[in-house]
Amino acid sequence: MARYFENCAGELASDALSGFARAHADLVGYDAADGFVTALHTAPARTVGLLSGGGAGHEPLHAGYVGAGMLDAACPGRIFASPHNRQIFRASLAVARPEGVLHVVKNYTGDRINFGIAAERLADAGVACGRVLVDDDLASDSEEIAAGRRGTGATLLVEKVLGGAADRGMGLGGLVDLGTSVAARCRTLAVASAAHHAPADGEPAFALPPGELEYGVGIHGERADRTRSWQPLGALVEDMVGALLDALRPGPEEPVVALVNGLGAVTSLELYGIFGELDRVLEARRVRLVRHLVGNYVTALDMRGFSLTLMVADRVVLDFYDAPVRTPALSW
Amino acid sequence: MARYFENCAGELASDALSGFARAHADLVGYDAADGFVTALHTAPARTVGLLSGGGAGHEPLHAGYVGAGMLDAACPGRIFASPHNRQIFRASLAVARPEGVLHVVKNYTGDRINFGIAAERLADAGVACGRVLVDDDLASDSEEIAAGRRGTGATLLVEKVLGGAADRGMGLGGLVDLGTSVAARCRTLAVASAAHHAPADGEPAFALPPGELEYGVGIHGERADRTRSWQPLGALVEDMVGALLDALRPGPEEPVVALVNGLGAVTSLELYGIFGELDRVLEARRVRLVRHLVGNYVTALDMRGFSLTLMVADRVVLDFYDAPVRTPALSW
Amino acid sequence: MAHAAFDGIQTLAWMRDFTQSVYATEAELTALDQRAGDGDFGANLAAGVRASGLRCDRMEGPTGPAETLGAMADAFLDEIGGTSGPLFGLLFQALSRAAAGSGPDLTTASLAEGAARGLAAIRRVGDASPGDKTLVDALAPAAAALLATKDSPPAEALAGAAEAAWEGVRDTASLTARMGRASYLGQRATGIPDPGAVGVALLFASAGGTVDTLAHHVIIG
Amino acid sequence: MAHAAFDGIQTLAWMRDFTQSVYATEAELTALDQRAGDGDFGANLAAGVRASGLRCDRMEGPTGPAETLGAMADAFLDEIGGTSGPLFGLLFQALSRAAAGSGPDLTTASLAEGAARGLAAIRRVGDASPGDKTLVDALAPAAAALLATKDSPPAEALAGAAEAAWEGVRDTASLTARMGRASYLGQRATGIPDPGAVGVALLFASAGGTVDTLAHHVIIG
Ligand SMILES: Nc1ncnc2c1ncn2[C@@H]1O[C@H](COP(=O)(O)OP(=O)(O)O)[C@@H](O)[C@H]1O
Ligand SMILES: Nc1ncnc2c1ncn2[C@@H]1O[C@H](COP(=O)(O)OP(=O)(O)O)[C@@H](O)[C@H]1O
Ligand SMILES: [Mg+2]
Ligand SMILES: [Mg+2]
Ligand SMILES: [Mg+2]
Ligand SMILES: [Mg+2]
Repeated sequence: MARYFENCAGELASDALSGFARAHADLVGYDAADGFVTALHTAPARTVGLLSGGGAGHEPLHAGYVGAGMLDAACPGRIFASPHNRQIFRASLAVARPEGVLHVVKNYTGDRINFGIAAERLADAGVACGRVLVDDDLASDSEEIAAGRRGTGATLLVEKVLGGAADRGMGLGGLVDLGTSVAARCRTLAVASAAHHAPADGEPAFALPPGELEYGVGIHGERADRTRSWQPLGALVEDMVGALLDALRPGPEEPVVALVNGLGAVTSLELYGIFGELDRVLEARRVRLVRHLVGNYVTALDMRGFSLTLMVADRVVLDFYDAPVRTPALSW
Repeated sequence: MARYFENCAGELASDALSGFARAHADLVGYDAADGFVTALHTAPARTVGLLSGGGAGHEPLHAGYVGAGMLDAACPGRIFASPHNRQIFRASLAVARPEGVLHVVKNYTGDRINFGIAAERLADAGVACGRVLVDDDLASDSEEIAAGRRGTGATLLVEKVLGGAADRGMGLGGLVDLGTSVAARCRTLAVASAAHHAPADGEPAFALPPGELEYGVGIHGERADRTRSWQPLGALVEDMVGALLDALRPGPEEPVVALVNGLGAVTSLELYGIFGELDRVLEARRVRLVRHLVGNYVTALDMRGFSLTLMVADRVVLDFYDAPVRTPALSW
Repeated sequence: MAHAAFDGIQTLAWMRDFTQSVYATEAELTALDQRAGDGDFGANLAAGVRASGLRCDRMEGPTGPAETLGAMADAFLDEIGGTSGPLFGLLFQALSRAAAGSGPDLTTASLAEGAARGLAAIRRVGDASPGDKTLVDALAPAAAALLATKDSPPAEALAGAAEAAWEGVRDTASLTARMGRASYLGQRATGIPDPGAVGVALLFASAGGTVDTLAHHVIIG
Repeated sequence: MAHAAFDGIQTLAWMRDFTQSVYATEAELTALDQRAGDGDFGANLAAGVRASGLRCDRMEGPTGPAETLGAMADAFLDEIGGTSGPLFGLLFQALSRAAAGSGPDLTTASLAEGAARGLAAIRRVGDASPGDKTLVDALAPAAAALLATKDSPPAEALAGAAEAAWEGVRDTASLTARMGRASYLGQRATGIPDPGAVGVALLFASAGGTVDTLAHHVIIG
């Protein structure tokens, strides 16, 4: 058992958001009534507002990526629950530009419906609204899963690329096409050696027998479809990267961006060890790794696990990725 | 049980360091033979090299703070074990400047001895060497503890201030005095709701009864001297801040810098909730909070806890704190 | 006497009767969602009509059909959680738009247009087709019936739409859910009508000035 | 015949004899550290002399005392873990410095100076005072003895230093440790001589060309 540091269980996410807004008052504005944050500084060249959101518990996603060069607004829901369409609608109105607003949505039924309702309301209000759906999770890539692949780690890469493009004045149609094609060239795979603790009671969301790994977990405490026995890191990363490359098949000249992402309670030591293995495997397979991030970027509360995301880029995408960004969680 | 993602238990820290160096090859150089990292870019005005180090398991401390505006070198030991004097000696030789080298040392017997031996060797080699001892941990402030207060969260604040001062060309004596006076005006208090897992077997380093908090933990899995029952966050933070302010007694005009630090497995939601409470308490007590950091800065593997550090500054210290920095873990 | 169109008072009366129907059937709706979903449908719908009523009461001066339906839309969209609440909001929003576009009173033609547009929005958002065991199975036939009777007075046309909706509700009992929470139950929800569809039928049935319980239309067994 | 100073060969011989003494007593040293510490002192010291030997063997051309002692210093400082290894390294470093400063051969005066400087460095670093039950309790009297006999030939002075060191070792048995791992044992390590102090005594005792076991000097019971 591991009890959360909080005032009361229902207010963990909302207290966090207000603390976040106070901590980063130099970068973000906060609408307490409707529960969303907005960027204080954003490129005047933008013709489209960029907005994302989803359940809380994945910090720094999404509020951490609000700021110059990335999102104009983020709407977090309660823990692991979709934001309300009202939040999305109001935030969209707050950040819409002449060409409207773009929603970056992770592929979950609740998020699709709530962002969809907001989009209908925006249409009713005469505000143009586009959507980029992120569905990178390889573990949910199966004929049997009608809902399609889940959206996970790639979200922040897609948001970064779109932010760079929006800063150059790209229009709504262009951003939808760009985001959709970037999302299509991202895949993620996640493993865990222990579940997150449920905020309600501090108990692990599921139990794993010692020496077992959950291979293909989601970011809401969903178990994977399979359990594997523990492997030395090199072999584990080799398997994961092999599966990602089989799905993406980057050409020998195509630049690849990697995200080594902690799901919450895995140590920085492990993440850098994982990066070392990843780097080695990609080199051996002659994959052109051109950029990488190592850290906690898309979490699942305090799950003890990590995910690997690969994004196959091109020169244009890389250029947008490299563009300056200044947000609470990403800055260069 | 939560097994670490690694190749083998003994190599977690060294594999991580080599992965870290590959991941940040744009910022740091890596001496694999002697196990230290150095800054690739550093202000030409520096007349003194800044070096720190200590046991691994506290990432991003110390290697994450190597870079322009902060440390010139860091020497991590094995997990929770002091670095060898050879690492420190060689790293010191590598980064010494005309006025020599300054060691920032956390107050632990092993670190004091190993840095001390390196200092003797440096003296033998004709290289001037100064030391700033960081001993901010309020929980070990007791007549009975002859070794004195432990060094914890303040380390990175001291390193940041010294980095800013070194960049303006401050000499060795000045830096020793500055660092010593800054360290003297820092206090930290840490609590945990669950122990870290021992890398050797994945088992928790100690067991806490449900609903109990360890009040005053260290960063090596040392238990606190007391256990408390769980409190709502507001009351807990109020108590902790009260104790820190009693020890520091900042004047009404003195600027205070706060660090809300995750010890490893605590979520970002909680850290921002904690910051919100801290901000509220300081406001109520009319303390002038002028800067703050919220995140994982000085960890204890995957301990489920957090620490609060307050630093009483003045205009000069704040100016050095604000000076530009570009390291893997801190950048502005 | 049949009116050619609902004026503001008549539209308000329709909505008030819908509200009473929801209150009267809340427990039954909850029972349905307990067996096919997570048991909050009754509460969600009741919260929706309650919030709508408060908004209508707050409106000043004479209110036309578009304003009343718009207040319903905003309440369901802004204040109600769950899947169905905002979907009802989209329906009200489309009805309000259509009413606003066709003069001061609410014609059957604009009701038909609003229902069709609301259905389209709900399908875009929720991605449900007829036969997926959702409220679409009641709304689609109701919208079709309104279109077929768009030259009749609204009370008559709405009664026909209600008939078509109840027909759709009864069909959902034999279907296996593909969308929403009931889809996780597979065959286990077969035999139980979809609660969201019942809610839609209640809306159209409430224009006749009668407050029903469900027993007349669906067998909960 | 008493030499006024050790030449390179004699210094090497001293170090070789120290090495043999360490090998001969490794198990006994380990046994001491098992009872007062973590049981690795014998291994640490043995690793130190082994690494030193390899460094001495690799040196080319004629080697003077300063070079030999410098090689010992580097080996102990660079390659040996634990607390005592690098502390021995500091002693060798100070001896090497003193030797380098006093011409080609190693005089008793420079031995005395080196021991005093080594002691000072060890105390600066480890913060131990005499009576804390550490190797300081052997080194301090040895250094004092060398200073008192700095006009005698080195072999004679070193024998006197060894006597003083063994005296110090015997005293540590009755002390309670304040520094190092033994300090965590409190009274439980009382009666056991400090292993690091024994190591220091062995160093001075080895200049006489004899390889001892500990039984002659300390009672391990
Ligand atoms: N994708 C969908 N499209 C249309 N209607 C849906 C969809 N999913 C669920 N529904 C409707 O929502 C109703 C349940 O509503 P409610 O209980 O408020 O939502 P929740 O399932 O979130 O608790 C279902 O009976 C069904 O009619
Ligand atoms: N602070 C100190 N100053 C001087 N000598 C010390 C100190 N701490 C320990 N020692 C010496 O080190 C010896 C133990 O050495 P060793 O076993 O190599 O170290 P460790 O305790 O790290 O395992 C002790 O017997 C004592 O003589
Ligand atoms: Mg429900
Ligand atoms: Mg529900
Ligand atoms: Mg030992
Ligand atoms: Mg040891």
